[in-house]
Order: sequence, then C-alpha cells, then structure tokens
Amino acid sequence: MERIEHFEYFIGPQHPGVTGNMSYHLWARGDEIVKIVSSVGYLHRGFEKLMEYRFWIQNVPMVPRICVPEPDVNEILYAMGVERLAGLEVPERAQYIRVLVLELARLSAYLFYFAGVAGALGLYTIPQWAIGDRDYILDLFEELTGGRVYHIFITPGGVRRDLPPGFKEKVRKVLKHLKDRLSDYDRLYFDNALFIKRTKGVAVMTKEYALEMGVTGPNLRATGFRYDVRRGDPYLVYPKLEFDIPVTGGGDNYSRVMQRRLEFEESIRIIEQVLDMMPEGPVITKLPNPFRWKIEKNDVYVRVESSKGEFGYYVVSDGSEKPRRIHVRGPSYTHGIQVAQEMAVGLRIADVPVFLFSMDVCPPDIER
Amino acid sequence: MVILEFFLVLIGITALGLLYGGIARKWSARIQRRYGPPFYQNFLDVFKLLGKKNTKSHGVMFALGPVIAFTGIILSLFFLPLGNSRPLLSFEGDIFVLFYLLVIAPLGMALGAGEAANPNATIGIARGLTLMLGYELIFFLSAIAVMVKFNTASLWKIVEIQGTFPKWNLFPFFLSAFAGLIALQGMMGEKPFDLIVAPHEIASGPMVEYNGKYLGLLQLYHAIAIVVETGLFVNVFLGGGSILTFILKTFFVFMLAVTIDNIMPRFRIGQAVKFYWKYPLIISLLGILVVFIWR
Amino acid sequence: MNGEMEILEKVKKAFGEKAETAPKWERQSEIKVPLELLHPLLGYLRAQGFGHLAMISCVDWIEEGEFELVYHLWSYEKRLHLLVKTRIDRENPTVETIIPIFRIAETYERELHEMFGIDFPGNPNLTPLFLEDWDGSPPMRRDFDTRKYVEEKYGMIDLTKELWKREEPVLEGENGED
Amino acid sequence: MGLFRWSQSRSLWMMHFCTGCGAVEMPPTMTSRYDMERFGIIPMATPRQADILLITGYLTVKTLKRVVRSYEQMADPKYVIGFGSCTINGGMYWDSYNTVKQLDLYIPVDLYIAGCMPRPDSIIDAFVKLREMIAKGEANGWKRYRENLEWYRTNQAKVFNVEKWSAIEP
Amino acid sequence: MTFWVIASYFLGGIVAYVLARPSRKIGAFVALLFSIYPLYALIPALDGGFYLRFTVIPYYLHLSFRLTLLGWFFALIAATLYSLSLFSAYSEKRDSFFLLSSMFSAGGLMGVFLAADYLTLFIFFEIMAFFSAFTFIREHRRSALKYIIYSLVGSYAFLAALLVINRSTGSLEITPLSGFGGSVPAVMSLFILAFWVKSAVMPFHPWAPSAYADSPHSYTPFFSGALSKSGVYGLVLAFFYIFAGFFKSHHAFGYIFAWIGALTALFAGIYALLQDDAKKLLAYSSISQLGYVAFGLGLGTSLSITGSLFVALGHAVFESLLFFVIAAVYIRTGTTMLTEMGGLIKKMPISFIALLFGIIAAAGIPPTVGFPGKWMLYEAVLEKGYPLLAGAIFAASITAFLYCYRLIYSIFLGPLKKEFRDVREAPFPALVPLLLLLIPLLFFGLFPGYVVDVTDSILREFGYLGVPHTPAKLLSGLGTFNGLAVGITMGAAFVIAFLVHAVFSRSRKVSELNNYTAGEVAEGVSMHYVADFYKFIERELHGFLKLRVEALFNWIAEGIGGLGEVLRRVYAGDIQAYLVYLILFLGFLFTLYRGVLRW
Repeated sequence: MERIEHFEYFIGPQHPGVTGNMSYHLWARGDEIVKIVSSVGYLHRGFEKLMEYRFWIQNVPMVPRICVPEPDVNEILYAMGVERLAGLEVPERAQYIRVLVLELARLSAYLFYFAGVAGALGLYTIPQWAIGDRDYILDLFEELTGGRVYHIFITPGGVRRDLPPGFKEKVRKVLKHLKDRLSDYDRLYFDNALFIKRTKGVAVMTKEYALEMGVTGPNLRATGFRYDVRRGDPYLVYPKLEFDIPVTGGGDNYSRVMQRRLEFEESIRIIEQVLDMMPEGPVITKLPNPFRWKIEKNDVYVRVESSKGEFGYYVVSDGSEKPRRIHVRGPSYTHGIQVAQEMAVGLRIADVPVFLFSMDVCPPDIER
Repeated sequence: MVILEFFLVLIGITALGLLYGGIARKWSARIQRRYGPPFYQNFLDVFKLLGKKNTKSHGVMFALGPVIAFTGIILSLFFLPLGNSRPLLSFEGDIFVLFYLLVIAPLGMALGAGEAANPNATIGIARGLTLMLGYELIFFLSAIAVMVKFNTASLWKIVEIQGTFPKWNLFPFFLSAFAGLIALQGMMGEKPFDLIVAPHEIASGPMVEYNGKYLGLLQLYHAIAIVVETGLFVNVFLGGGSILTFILKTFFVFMLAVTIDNIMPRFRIGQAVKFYWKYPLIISLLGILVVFIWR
Repeated sequence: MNGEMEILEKVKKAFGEKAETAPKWERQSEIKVPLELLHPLLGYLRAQGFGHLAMISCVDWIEEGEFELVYHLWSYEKRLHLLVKTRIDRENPTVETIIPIFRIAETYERELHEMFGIDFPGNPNLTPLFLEDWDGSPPMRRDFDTRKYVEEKYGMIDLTKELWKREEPVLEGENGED
Repeated sequence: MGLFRWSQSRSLWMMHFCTGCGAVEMPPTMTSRYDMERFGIIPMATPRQADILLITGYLTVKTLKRVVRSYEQMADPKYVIGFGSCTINGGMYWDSYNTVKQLDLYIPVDLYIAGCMPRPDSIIDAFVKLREMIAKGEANGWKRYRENLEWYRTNQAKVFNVEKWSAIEP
Repeated sequence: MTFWVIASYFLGGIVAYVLARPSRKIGAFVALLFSIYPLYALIPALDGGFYLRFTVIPYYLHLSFRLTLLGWFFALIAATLYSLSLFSAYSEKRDSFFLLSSMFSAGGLMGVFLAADYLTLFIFFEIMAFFSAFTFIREHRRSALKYIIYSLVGSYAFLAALLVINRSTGSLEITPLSGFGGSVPAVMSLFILAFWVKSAVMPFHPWAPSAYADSPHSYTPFFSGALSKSGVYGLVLAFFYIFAGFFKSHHAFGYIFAWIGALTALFAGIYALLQDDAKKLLAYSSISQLGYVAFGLGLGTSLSITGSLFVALGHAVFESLLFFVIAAVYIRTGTTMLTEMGGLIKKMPISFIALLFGIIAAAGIPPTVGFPGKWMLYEAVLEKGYPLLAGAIFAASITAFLYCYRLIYSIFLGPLKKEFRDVREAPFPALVPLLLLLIPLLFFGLFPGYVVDVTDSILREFGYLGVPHTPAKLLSGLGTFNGLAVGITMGAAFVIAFLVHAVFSRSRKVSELNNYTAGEVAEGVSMHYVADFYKFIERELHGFLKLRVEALFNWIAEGIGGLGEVLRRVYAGDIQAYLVYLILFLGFLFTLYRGVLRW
C-alpha cells in the first residue's frame, strides 16, 4: 500500500502568486515545501531570431518589448551596443536625458515591486497607492516620449527628441510628491510590525551563495555585497553624479524590500542632480541611411544596472546591415530558475509567493 | 405567522449582509484612494452567479457543501435576538447552542471543498479549522465572563439585562469586549486573519473549485455570516435598543473590522494561532479575573 | 588599463601561444582559446577572481561551419570583463559541461542545448527550457528559417480570405462604429 | 431572464492570467487611477469564478495550451477580449516561430482592443463596450465555441503537433 | 434467568470455539446467537430486579449478583455493542481463539456490571481484563502486555482496598461506607485507581492508544465503547455510593478530578490531531470523550452527573460507530493509515454517510446524541461558576472539529487513489452495525428526555434529585434545551437551502482531472493533502508536546527492569547461595520478632 508522502500543487501561469507568466511545480508536505521545479517559456517569442532578420534600426522598436516593467533598460543597452560597434558619438545632453529616463524607469519599476510584494502579503492598500503613484511617472513618460510603457525614445546615436518646455518643473513636482508619499509608505508598509514579522528571517541568502549563483543587483546588495554596475562598470554620465550604494545585508525577504526602499531615495537624488547639471546642445547625431548602414565585424558585451539586476547584451555584427547575433542576459535568468529552485525548498507555502515577489523575478527577461 | 416572520427576517438579514459588503467595498476603495463599485454591487454579483449555466460539480458532497453551509447560518438566525425583538427560538443555554451552530457552516463548506480534491482547498480548510482553535476559544472565554457574572447562558436574557446605552456590557467588561473584538476579526476572516481565502498563496482556498450557483450560495452564506457574527458580539457586549440601533451597531463593528482589514497584511497560520494564544488569551483571562474580583 | 594588461600577461605565460589575448574595449578584453584548453583556462580564471559568469553565448558562423562559444566572465575586484571564446564544429557540437567550475552554467547550457543543439555531456538537466513539444530543428541556428516554419505551421494570415462563415459580422458593420 | 443578463453585464469577474506583455497595463486599470472596480470588474484567482478571459497581447504555443485549459474550466457565459494586433494577425511577432498568429482559430474572441499594449482608458472603453454587447445578448463567443468545438479542437491539435487533443480529459 | 445473562457468554464462547474450528463463519454465527440472548433477557429485567447468591467452592467462594439500575444501564450498552461487534467480526472471518476470548471478555464485563459484592466484582474484572488482552496478544504482544501490566497495577490496588474495607466492615457486600476509619482518602484512591486506569483518564492512559489501535478492528468498538464504561461504572460507584459521604464533604477532591477530566479532554484532543493512524486518532478521541465523563463526575452536581452519563452513552454510540466504519474500510482497503487512503466516497457511500453522522456527533453538533450531554456539562459548570473549566472543555470540543475533519477528509474525500479503483462497498454484515447505530445517534439527540428518565432513577438511588425534563426538553437549573425544536428547525433550514439550490440550473458532474491546477495538467499529480495535516499546530506546540506522561512510565519501567537485573544476579542458581540467603532471612525475621514486640 503506497503511502502518500507529499502532495503537489502549482503556482502556475494562471495564478496571482507568480510575478508574471511563469509556473512553479511544488511538492509539499504539510505546509513545508519539499521540492520545487520552475518551468519557463510561456513568453518566449524568439527575439534574438527575429532581430537577426531585421536591419539595425528596425530593432529599435522591437527591443523594449523584451522586459515589460522596465523597457528603457533594453533600449539603452541596444543603443550603447550599436554605438560602440559603429563608433557613434553621443552628445552630452542626450546622455543626461538618457540617465533621467533610466532613473525614472527604475522608480516606476520599484513602485511596481512594492505593489507586488505587498499584494503577495495581503496588504491590498499598498498596491493601490504604489501603482497610483507610478502613474504619475508614466504621465511624465507619455509627455516626453509619447508612450506610457514602451517609449522607443533612446535610439542609437542619442535620444529621439529634446525635453518639452516646462518638463523639468513637472519632474521636480512629481519627485517632491513621491518623497512626501514615502513617509506614508513607511508608516503603513515598511514599519508595519506584521510586515516585519512575516518577512524577517525568511528565505535567507548568504553573500557567498549569491555570488556563486550569479545573483546581481538589489538582491545581491541585500546580502551585504556592495557592488553596483553604475559604479563598477560605469556607463553614460554616472561617474559625474555623486550617489552612494546602500546595502542592507540581511539577505532575507525583509532586507530585499528595504534595499529597494533605500535605492528609491538614491534614484530621486540622481534625477535631481541630472536636472540641475543638464547642459544645452544637440540630442542626436545623424544616422546613415538605414538600408545601407553596414557595421564591420566586431562584438561587444554591454551591461546596465536595471531595477532587477545586471541586464546585459552581447551584440555581434558581421559587416552586414543586419546584426549577426544579439544575446540578451536578463537578471531574472538566474533568480527565477536555479536560485528559486534551491532557495524555496524548506519555505512555508505562504512564503513562496512572497519570496518570488521579493526576488522580483520578471519572466519575459528569462526567456526573451 | 412565525414562518412568515422568519422569512422576513431571513430576506432582511441577507439584504443587510449584502449591503454591508457593498458599503465595505466602497469604504476600502476610499481608503485606497479610488471610487469603488456601486453599493449594490454584491447584489449584482449574487444574481450573476446564480444565473450561471452548466456549473461543474465534483459529486454529491461537493453540491451539498454550500447547502449545509447555508443551512447552518440560517439555523443560527433562529437564535439571534435582533435588537430588542425576542428571537424565534430562545431558551436557556442557547449561547452554547449558537456556538456549535456557528460551526456547522464552515464544516459544511469544508466537506464540500474536500470533495473537490484540490490541495489548495484542503490547505485553506486546515488553516480555517486551526484558526478556529484560536478565535473560538477567545470568544468563548470573553462571553463566559458575562455569562458567569449574570449567571445566565441565554443570549436573550443578557440583552435584556443590559438595557439602553449607559448600561452596555462594554464598559464593565471592557477587557473581555476587547478580546472578543480581536476574536471577531478572525471569525469573519478579515485580515490579518484572512488565511482561509488567501488568493496569492492558495488561489482563493476552499472556493477554488466552486463556480456558478454554488458560489452564489456561499456569497449568501458569507453575507448572513457577517450579520450573525457581528450581531452575536453586539448582543453580548453592546445589547439593547431597537432594531435600528442593532443595525447601526453591527454596521459600526463591521466597518471597524473592515478598516483594520485594509491596513494589515496576512499572518502565517502558525503566527496567527500563536498570536491568539498569547495576547488575546491573557486579556480574556484578565477579563474573567475582573469578574471574580468584582463579584 | 594596467590591471587588464597584467592579467593578459599572466594568461599568456600560463597557457602559452595557443591563447591569443587582446584588450577590446574599456574594462573588457578577449581571449581566444582552442576547445581543449577551455576548462583549464576557466578554472584558472575562476581562481584569479573572475567569479561571476554573466552568461554563455553562442554565435553561429555558418559560412565557416563553426559555432563560436563565448564565456562572459566578470571580476568584481579587478572590474574587468573577459570574453573567453572558443570555436566548435557545427555538425555535432559537443562541449564538456562546466558545472564543476560554475554551478550556474546548468541553465545557460540548457538553453544552448535547446536553441543550438549543442550537447553538454555531464549536465544532469538538459530538458527543454523554453519550447514545449518542439518538432523543428533547434530554432536559433542560422539554417532554420523561421518565416518558412511560420508559413507552414500557422499559415501566413491573409485577412482578405474569409476563414469560416460567421453568423454575425465581426469588426465592421453596425456595432463596430466608434 | 432580463435581470440575470443585466446583472451579468454589470458584474464581470476577470481571470487573473497575464498571458502577454499587455498585462503590465492591467494593474493601473485595477488600481486607484483608472479603477475598473467601478464597473464591477475584479480580478479572480481561478477560472471557475471568472467570466472574462483577457488575452493581453501575443500568445505563445505553451501559454495557448494553458489558456485553452483555463477557458474550458470557466463556467458559461464567458467572454474573451483580445489585446492589441498580436491576437489578430501576430502583430510585431508575425514571423516568430513560437507565437500564435490568429487567436480566433483557437478560442472564440468577443472583442479586440487596438494598441500595441492598449492604454488603461482604452481597456475600460472595451469593458463598457462588452457591457453593451452582453446587455444586447451579442457576446456569445462561448456559444460559438460549444457549437463548433470540433473545428477549434482540430486547429488546436495542429498547433500542438498532436493528432488529437482534448483540454482536460486526456 | 439472570444467571444465564452471564453464563450464556461463557457457554457461547466455548461452543463457538468448538464450532469455529471447522468453519469460522458458523462459529461467528453461533457466537452472535449466544450474544443476542442476554440482550433479550436484560431489557425486561428492569422491574423484576434479582438477587442471586451462587457458590462456586463451598465455604470459601460465593459469587453474588444483583441488578442495580446503574449496572443495568451500562450492561445494556455493553450487550448491544458486543452483538454489533460480532456482526462485524462475522464479515472479518475471525478465528476461533478470538471468538472465545472476546465472548469471555464480554461475559466478564457483564459480571462486573451485575456484581453484588467486591469479590465477584474483582474476579470478573480480572476475567474481563485478561481475555480482552488475549484477543490481540498473538498479533501485537507488546501493546497487549502493556495493557495487561497497566490493568494489573490497577487491580492489585483494588485488591488492597478490598482487603482493607473487608477488614474494617467484615463483609464483602458493596454498601456505602459511613463513618469509616481515618484513612478514607487512601482507601478511596486505591479503589479508584483500578477504574481510573480502565477508563483511560489522563495520567494512566498510555496503554489505550496502542491497545485500541492494535486490537482487532471488529473488536475495538466494543473495547473502547463498552470496556472503558466499566471504569466509569466503578468511578460512579466509588464517588456516589461507596464513599459518598467523603466525596460530598470534600469538594476539593471533586474539583481536582474535574480539572483532570477537562485537561484529559483537551490534551487527548490535541494528540488526536497529530496521529497518522485512524485507529490511534479515534483512540485519543475516545480518551478525550472519557475526559468529559470524568469532568462531569468531578463536578458532582446532579446536572453534571446526568451530563457525564449522557456523554458516556453518546461516546458508546458514536465512538463505536466511527470504529465500525474504520473496520468496514479496513475490510475493503486493508489499511487504517490515513496517509494511505483517499477518495473512498465514490466507492463506499454508505460508510461515508455513517462516518459523516459519526463525526457530527463526535463534534457535538446539536441534533445528534453528542450535544445534550455537553450542554448539560456546560450548564453545570456555569451553575458552579468555574469559567476556566468551561474554557478548557470548550477548547477540547474545538479540537474535536479538527480531528473529525481530518479523519473524514483523509479517508473519504480528496482524489481517489489508484489502488482503490475497483473497491466495492463494505459487505452487508459489516454495514449492519453502522446502520443500527445511526438510530440511537439521532433519536437520543432529538429526544434526550428518555435517557434522562433512566439516569434520574439512578441518581435518586444515590440520593441526588434528578434533572427535571420532558421527553424532548431538558430543563437545567438555568433553562431548557429543546432537542426536538433544534432538530425541526435544522430540517426546515435544510429544506430552504435545498430549495434555493434546486431552483437554479442543473450542475454537471466533472471528472477528477477537471481541476484547478493553474493551467497545468492534473494527470498523474498526487493532489491528496494528507501527510502532516496539521503540521503548523505541531510546530507551534512542539515544546509542549515533548513532555509526555509516557516518558514517566517508561522511566519507571526501566527502574523496575534494573531492579529485576539485580535480582537475577542474586538468584544465580547455585544451592549454597540460597542457603546463605535463607539463613540471613531467618536471622532478620528473628531480630524483627524480638525487637518489634518489645516496643
């Protein structure tokens, strides 16, 4: 008579507990997880194959569709990759605007993150507030680039258009609003005794394990390792800006959330500096005729600090007018599959969604 | 005549429950800086669910589950005094009967959801029953303090003894009332004790396989359950006064619970039970101690 | 730049002529190495502090009939990125797995196995990662024509042809006005 | 039966299934700024309780299999809304080997919304349009699905590379 | 006539033993016939009453029996349960040795209930204990020995109390002792110990879970339902008849015993939650029910005694019903482990309905027999004004909901296991006890008054005034409980709910695979949540669960084992050593004789 040792259940593609369209097959005994297998591929559109069939400039509208919560990271990566290979020079003002767009995208991604974790914990007021505040940033994007989520604003050679008049004051007003809202978030969310009791000491990740498993970005800093691509492998004008890299160091769900909370303030500081230091000048360099624009055979790996971790493009050109190969490295590539499969074992059933949301696993940038 | 009066009470309480649900959704929408649905939204939801076609069922017990749940909650309506109107079936010791009747409904739903053979449903039920180990005990201890003081176990007599405003049980038995309020939060399944139907963890728990008409029945059960549970608390601690004041009092107690529901995340089930055995237990025991010293 | 040169010298000294090293971009340089030297080089670099394996890319040079595997290594201390490149035959590509050196490589190799058909003996979990019951050849190879595959599987969409008779008009007509 | 149809149009429960990239516009539609709950639409965790299935953008073969399974677990009457051009003719991924080009071949779609990721206000406009269609009794995609089930099954089997495919009972 | 009430069991046992050799079915059938006669004889015996003096060995051994009301009450329960268990044994095709030992144990039990003097009581107490152990000594030696050792300790204490009483009152008759010598508490506790162990109340319960779990499945209902009642019978006799004077005057003793009963109910309930074996779960649940009985006896008011007798009757009805269902399931599936079953509702609907009513009664929900007893206990504890006791009892009854649901879910609900694809409903003889027990379960729930008639006359015998009642209503000091009214209203409410359910569209049965698995396929996925059902409670109570009273007894057992080791070395077996010891011993006696007499 075969004894039933455990039961299986799914946090599948159709489940509020998963951060996008991914599925986890879990074996549990009582309320403790015994084994977990993640399965991806629900959003695989084969970007890299499609990009090989398109000209260099045709890929620009294609690229932001890779990662939905933070599309600008892909735009800047593709632009930097092509600029390095083609040897284009980007004007100073365009670089400042790019940093402005990137940091605004990071703020909206972090607000999305706070909404996700709070939703998994059951505090439904915070998702309403956070996504409501995120909409202010989307309005700014809409005014600057014409699109709420997919901006297609950063193109190789610079930025599509200059800041509309009065845009800087609008950004400052939104930043001031976000800073005031932070105190409300602290009282209701970050200092909520129940939030701390539910997340402290859950799914603890050590620094060595994170480094070995290729965990990057806020999740790595949450384990106490002070490293940020904007300082480690600087790009655009980040060396000129002064901002520090906060580290919480607990390695558990709580410190991952607080890590993003501290970086939220850092990004606001960066944007304020960018707005003040932005020089005048052109915003884009002339691109050759796209149909005959050939880039000689070369390859480069560019990386950027996205809200989820280190996002990298490996662009290879073979002298034709179409890229030979573009390999996209999303940060959740390691977080969502191997790290989740090893870290989630031993967790309670109630903590698995909270852990997934706190790791900010974004399925589209795993499978592209 | 009694049958007619009972049907009136049944329909009235169901409408009241659905109304409370609608207003609660509007109230929490306001807290979340948005407008929220019209107050009669719950009525529409129930009508839509009852109008659904080819509802899928997993067997006889699955179909009977919501029916038993509905029976249990109608039964407890018999014993609940509404304001100063004497309940249809009131006799000595009916608080104990009421406590046991309040268990029939979750048991019926649990049996039905068990037949659905879905682990999500069963984890929800195991959590619900464990939580019951927490809040039922606290509510009983806080009610027993009142019962021992007035040396009666009839809900109706307790309501009569209290009379109008200044003589509510809330003031002499403040500690027991406070513990009862925390227990009420768990009994109604409001956050932070919203573990039974945690959508992110177990995909809406026991209701995972219920659709169409069964879900409509469960919504009706939930609506009446709100009024019955808050009514029980109101009768024991805030008794007396006309039906209108009874409605206002239950509405206020429910709104208090909904407000707390909006600002708290969920407990883990282990933490919830341990919480119940720590602070509320001590508070209710102190409440009983007060009764002894004061007698 | 000096950190970079010093590392490249070390590699040159350790692995001799077969490893051609060349600085490429700021904080990024390239090491080409034949297949048999790959594992010792990766082990050596790991010891030197290149702990972060960003990813393993594969470029399909169909004209030369070869796959080019690129191992991206990054060192947090030296702030230097290395592209370790090696060439493998395109017909039956097999590369020994590097899980003993970098445990995270299991997912990367799984993807390469599915997308390019490269076999990694020693990798315990080469199950399909993105595609489910896939019948075509590995999709990312240059010789796989995605447009022909789409034509044959989904049928190019020709909206003019009425697919099947519908009772009520779908888009145009009275309820499609606004 | 008018009461039921009126209540069906006023209280629609949406299945929580973000199938494509459009799903990032769902949170703003649900939350305080656009607040679709004003129309009685709340996200529900399981297909059993849901009435609307939103196909938000492109649909890979692997997700299509789950979508059809969830669609068949929903109780009638059920409605499907397709977001963007990806559900009509494959949109930007017209030549991708892994995405489905025309959604209508596999599950009946009642309503399409234009926009490569439609904005929240156009989503809400679609919900209002769906309300009118339900009130008028036109949104009967589920009847079409039940009547020519065989036709849908053969299309699905073709995409999943099997000769005979049934969603739930193997 | 009354002689045959007891003798028919022993005679039946021998005849069944002989007949069962060739074919077990005939043996079981004959045993069944012999067990029905006492049932038939007992019912009208109430008015006649009888006194019988029966000499086995002239001048030395006289057995005397007398029919008291209390004895009749428990004897009737035991007889019905035993004949029902033989029905189930018939379909389990038990062997001859089992039939003999179970018939003898039933006979012993009858003797205990009808005994007139202490000696008969003691002798039949021993017969019952030994033969009930013999029913399962061959398969499970360890638990049987454990059971025998515990009951032996009890019976020797009882023997000591017997001798002391005999020495002081000169006669062996069971009569109330008035104005007894100084050491009443000592004698009383010795006297009670035997019955305390038998009724498996907390400190002396460790034998019960293993004994109930390992005894043959058809015998356990009788074992737990009726044999434990002998303990209750003894306690009632001791508290309210023999040592009535002492008990009435010393309230503290009753209060402590009430607390012991309440804590037994609570802790046994918590242990019951965490068991993986259905039999062990039900064993702890029956200990918990007996905790209620002990609690009622401890309180000592007439209402609480009636309540505890009612709970004793209820326990006999629904606990044995639950054990019978487990026996029926065992016949078909061959296992009683909760983690090896699932989804049997589809194959064994009648057993499911029986178990459903059983757990409703076990949880004490109104229309069933479980509730009136509990109601009376609550009323009694409220009259006496002990809120904490009421809280403990209520907590115990909440644990009943938890382990009842775990029982019915793990066996009957959830997905059907592959092995049980072709399981049929249990055979008819195994179903008879289920259906027959449903009748009292509902009847006494709706009309508790009939039971209270009997218990009132018992109480009047002990000098307590009974509980005023009518057939349907119970009137406690504070108010009335109308069983019938609650039953009718529940029926009406069910009709209303069913109408609401039936009015709307028909539902379609769906295969087990058509289940919510977040879009994945449910084929070949084990979806039965049954292992470690209440792990979160276990985790919270971990510290508390460690201190088990069994550890204390095991420690004592080791101590005795060590002592035995020393003795073994002393009796090394060579003659010279014995001589030396003999001389030493005589010397010791001599000095004792000389020394003691002087002072």
